[in-house]
Amino acid sequence: MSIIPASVSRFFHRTASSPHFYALADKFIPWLIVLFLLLLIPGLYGGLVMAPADYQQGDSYRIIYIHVPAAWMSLFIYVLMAIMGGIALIWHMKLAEVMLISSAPIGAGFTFIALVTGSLWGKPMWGTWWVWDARLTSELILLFLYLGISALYGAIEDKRSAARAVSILALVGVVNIPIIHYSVEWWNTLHQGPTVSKMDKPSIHISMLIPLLLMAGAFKVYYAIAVLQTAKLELLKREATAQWVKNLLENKA
Amino acid sequence: MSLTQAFLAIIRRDLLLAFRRRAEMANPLLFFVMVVTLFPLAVGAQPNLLQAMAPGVIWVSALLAALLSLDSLFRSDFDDGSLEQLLLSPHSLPVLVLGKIVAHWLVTGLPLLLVAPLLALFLGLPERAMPTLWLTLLLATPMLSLIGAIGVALTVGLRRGGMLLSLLVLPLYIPVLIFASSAVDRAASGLPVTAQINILLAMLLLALVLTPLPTAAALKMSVN
Amino acid sequence: MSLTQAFLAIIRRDLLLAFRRRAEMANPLLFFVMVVTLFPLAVGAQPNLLQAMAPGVIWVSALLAALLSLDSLFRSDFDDGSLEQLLLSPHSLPVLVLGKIVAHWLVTGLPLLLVAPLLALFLGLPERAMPTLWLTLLLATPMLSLIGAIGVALTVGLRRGGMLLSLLVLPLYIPVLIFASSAVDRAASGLPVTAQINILLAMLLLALVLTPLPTAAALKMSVN
Amino acid sequence: MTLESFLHMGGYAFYVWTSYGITTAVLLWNLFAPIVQRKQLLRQLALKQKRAQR
Amino acid sequence: MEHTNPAELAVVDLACGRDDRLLFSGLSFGLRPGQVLLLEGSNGSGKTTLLRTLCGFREADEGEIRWCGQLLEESSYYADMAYVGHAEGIKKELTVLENLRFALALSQPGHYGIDEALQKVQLAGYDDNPVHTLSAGQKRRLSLARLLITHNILWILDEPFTSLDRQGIDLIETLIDAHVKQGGMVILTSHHDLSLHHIGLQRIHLDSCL
Amino acid sequence: MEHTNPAELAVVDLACGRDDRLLFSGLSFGLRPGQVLLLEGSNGSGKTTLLRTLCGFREADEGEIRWCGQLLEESSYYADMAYVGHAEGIKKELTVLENLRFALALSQPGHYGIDEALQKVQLAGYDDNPVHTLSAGQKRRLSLARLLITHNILWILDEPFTSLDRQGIDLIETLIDAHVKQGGMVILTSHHDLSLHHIGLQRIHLDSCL
Ligand code: HEM
Ligand SMILES: Nc1ncnc2c1ncn2[C@@H]1O[C@H](COP(=O)(O)OP(=O)(O)OP(=O)(O)O)[C@@H](O)[C@H]1O
Ligand SMILES: Nc1ncnc2c1ncn2[C@@H]1O[C@H](COP(=O)(O)OP(=O)(O)OP(=O)(O)O)[C@@H](O)[C@H]1O
Ligand SMILES: [Mg+2]
Ligand SMILES: [Mg+2]
Repeated sequence: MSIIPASVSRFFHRTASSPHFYALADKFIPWLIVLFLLLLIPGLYGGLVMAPADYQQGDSYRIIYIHVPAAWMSLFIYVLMAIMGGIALIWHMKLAEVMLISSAPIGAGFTFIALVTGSLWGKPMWGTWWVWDARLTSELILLFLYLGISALYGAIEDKRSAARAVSILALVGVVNIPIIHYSVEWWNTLHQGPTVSKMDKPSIHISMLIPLLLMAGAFKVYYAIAVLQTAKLELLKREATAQWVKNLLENKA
Repeated sequence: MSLTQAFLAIIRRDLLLAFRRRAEMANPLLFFVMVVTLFPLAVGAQPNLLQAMAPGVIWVSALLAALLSLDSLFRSDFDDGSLEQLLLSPHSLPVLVLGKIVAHWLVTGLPLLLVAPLLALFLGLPERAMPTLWLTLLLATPMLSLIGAIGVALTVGLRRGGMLLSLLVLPLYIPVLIFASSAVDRAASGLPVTAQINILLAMLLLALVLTPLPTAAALKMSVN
Repeated sequence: MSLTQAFLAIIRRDLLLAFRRRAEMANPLLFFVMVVTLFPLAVGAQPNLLQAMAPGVIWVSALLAALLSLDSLFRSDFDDGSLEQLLLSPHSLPVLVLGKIVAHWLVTGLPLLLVAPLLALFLGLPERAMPTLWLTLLLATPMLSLIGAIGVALTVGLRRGGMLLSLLVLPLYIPVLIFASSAVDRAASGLPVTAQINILLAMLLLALVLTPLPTAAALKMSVN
Repeated sequence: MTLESFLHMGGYAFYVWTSYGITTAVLLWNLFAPIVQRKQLLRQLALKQKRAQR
Repeated sequence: MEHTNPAELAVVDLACGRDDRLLFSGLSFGLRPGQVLLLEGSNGSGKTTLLRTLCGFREADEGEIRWCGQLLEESSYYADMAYVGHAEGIKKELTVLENLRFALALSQPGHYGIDEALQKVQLAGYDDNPVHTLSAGQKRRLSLARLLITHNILWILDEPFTSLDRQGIDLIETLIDAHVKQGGMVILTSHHDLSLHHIGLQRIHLDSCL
Repeated sequence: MEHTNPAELAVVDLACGRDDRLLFSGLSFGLRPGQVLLLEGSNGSGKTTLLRTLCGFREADEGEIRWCGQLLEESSYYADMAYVGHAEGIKKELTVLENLRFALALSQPGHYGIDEALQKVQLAGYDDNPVHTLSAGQKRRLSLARLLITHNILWILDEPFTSLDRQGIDLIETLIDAHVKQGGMVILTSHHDLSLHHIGLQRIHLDSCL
């Protein structure tokens, strides 16, 4: 603990206490929803209506507005989970454990979306639903990583041990992330190389780029909302007998 | 209650249990998908090769997935004493055991039927072979459960039964594998497959009648 | 006694145990041979196809054999309390764990090295690819044990860990599989493989240094 | 741009709208499943507490 | 229920062993309706082994077991007996009700309905609780409820008092008492002292059966 | 052996639970050389859980455990303690000698040599027998021999008397006695009555620690 200033540590301790977090989540969620809609609606309008059709791909490229943000999220959430796993292991922070395990189903959801939308995009573009190239296959493996984390957590009855186990697994599994990300550069594949994420000079038109970035933002906010909801459930499950839950129930009744 | 009612009650209970343990239930399916996925990674993205391998890969993977799912057939019943209660039932044990096998197949075999065509499509198996693939899976996966049940029943009392189980069961699976995969192979080349299908059907009927008896006997031995 | 002595004592003991349990020890090898032989049965006698599949088949089978042998790494120690005693030793746990992994590889990985070339020959892998096959197996099978150890350590406390273990470990095996089988593939076509071998070597060194730590942490969690 | 041509998506309607549909379904599920489950859990806990108080 | 010859368990000259070690031999006894048999003996003396032999799970090394004068397989034995062992044969994932319904499906209905039985073992109101939410003592009670809802004459109980508190022990003694009064028989093992002295109680000490 | 501060185990305000259930809380005690602590309590009261927490296998829910004034990981605790639990940590396939040699390799040599220790636990002459040919009581004795050949101050014993006959029990009491007289400490659980009254014996009843 000594490497962290006392004030920061106190803040974490307070936020990390379950009832405080539970109340805080309730407070934040409405604002997050507003922000989500502010990003989503212009994003969808810009992407589906305003942006011109691609000169090569026609309208099918509009799948990009969900495929790419979802694929990004699938990687981003896993990295976040690994970080939270590290925090949970080093500082024994319960809240990090809860956030980690709550992220798994959402990450799996985004991975699934990336796979399905990619497949649906691949049919008109490449003429096939699926090719066994490095990026596609490794994204499929990422789905298994997410499912493995959820399965391991479910299999261990003592939830404290389960959270430790999952933290270790999340940290170890993070080695696959660079493989997925760089697969297009390491192996020549059918899949698009980095077009958007080359930040210095994105090779995509600005009218297509802006909705894409809006959608990416919307998905991030969505993640925040969903993970808070799931974390609330997880906290309740883990601390069903705690005093603060009893108080909560009494206030409701 | 009557024997039929007991039979149905077992199926109903095991399906309910599978539903309550959803996460575990998905494992054989995931394993199947994962093993199939390993091959393209191992041979590289060579569509023609993958297409030629497809029937073999799908079938070997299905076989291994069935093999590894077998343990769950009697394990939890053995651990929590339900198996003892089953043996003490006045009803015919082979019939009750058949109930368990049917439920097991519904939970582990049937899902393979649903995803296998998808994976076959991804591997590039020609579409005209799909019905045959599906039919062979339909006929052969119950056989995998039926034959495997004997092996699990023999090893359920042992702690380190896993490997032993594979050694016992795999040789028994070989005939199924040969006929099923050759049927798919022929279908992919547009040849008739009636003979193979008929043989599989006959084998299935035989297995349905003959395997519950040794399984029941082996269970009795394991519970001692 | 010193840490080195403890490390060597663990290896010696596990080898002795493996020797006393000879029958069990042969299982992964048998499984490997059996899975490899399933393929010729499944795809029929098509020499060209078999030859093209050979690197993939050998590698996927080796991977599955390694996977299924993993359970024995900590299972018996967990059951009889030896694991607790290991955790209570004043010596560094990761080093002791590394000792166990080394012994496990000597018992389950090394035999694969001996039979794999033979099986590859049967499948028709060109002879010029043999040294590469052998080298990749030499570099990669220890990695399978090292990475797998994390998975077993996480699941050794669970009764129904088998399937879960595969789900956890297979994704982690993928990088190994990709580089190893592509090296063999290239060697079969007469291409240079230095890059792949170097990557495998680097991965092995990394795994040697990095995996014992999470394994030790996971074991502590499992013993609770 | 008419609504019809919008829905038609230049002939790619199936691919585009299936993508958006599945995405919506998954995202909604991940959002509402925990909410529903939490409501259920709270109800269960409240019942239990009431039973304990009796 | 449609028995013409009187229900009777007869054990003649039974010997059982584990591995090569003989646990007991020359064991003979008979049990008639209204009787209770209490097996005693130190740990590892073979009590559980004897009960499991009586259930037909193990074969005896020597001797025979008869039900109504017939060998077990030829008699209505399995329709007439019920066993509660160390493992309770209850599914943790199912609810109390689902577990009992399944037990009933494997057997014939007995004296009590499910509701009545739950009342009797003080589990009324827990119908829809999954079993894993029950305490160890409540689980034991549930496994005893099974005895009440199915048809049976002979109860074989291996340490039925484990994980039960004083009140639970009293409850079982009452149940055994009632069962025996209705013409049932009970064989049980226990390390506890029993307050069943008023009924026809036989005791067998296994340590002395060698 | 090269300890400057006096060996001492201090447990402060310890609380442990399983799942959501609290087993005990507010448990504090200290143990000094020459003392024995006997844990009592009914089945499931948390005795084993406490011992395993003391071994560092489980984390306590609250409170702390100190060895010579330091937290366990920072002290020489693991070099100074030894644990014999329900599972004995003995390999059935290895001989008595091989098992003890391995135990020695993981630790530091203690007061006795292997031969001497086998003599003490009455296993002399069994050196080359594979352990699976020993009886349960002999296995227990072997696991106790481990305590004698390795260096340790604190013994943590979970029901050391199980599967021992009267003579075996006396033997252990003698061993404990000797260990304590040499400045050792012992924590044990037992359902048996101990005849250790003459030494500094603390008792803690876990049922009352809630
Ligand atoms: C099932 C099939 C597919 C999968 C699993 C998949 C997966 C992914 C993943 C994981 C990323 C994120 C990469 C990263 O940020 O490192 C990505 C990005 C992307 N994908 Fe796909 N994809 C699939 C099909 C397609 C198709 C058919 C197209 C278009 C023809 C496409 C176009 C793109 C584009 C443009 C990006 C953004 C690249 C960048 O700038 O980072 N994808 N995809
Ligand atoms: N599965 C088994 N394999 C081999 N031996 C066994 C097995 N189970 C029990 N034994 C041995 O058989 C003997 C009798 O065991 P049994 O379980 O019948 O004793 P018990 O009288 O029920 O003891 P307890 O009072 O502990 O329940 C014991 O010595 C035990 O070691
Ligand atoms: N692995 C486990 N998972 C969950 N709960 C457990 C586990 N092991 C024990 N328990 C529970 O924890 C409680 C304490 O168990 P513990 O083993 O510490 O008791 P004990 O005092 O040693 O009992 P005994 O006298 O039977 O040895 C018991 O109620 C038990 O049901
Ligand atoms: Mg017993
Ligand atoms: Mg205990």
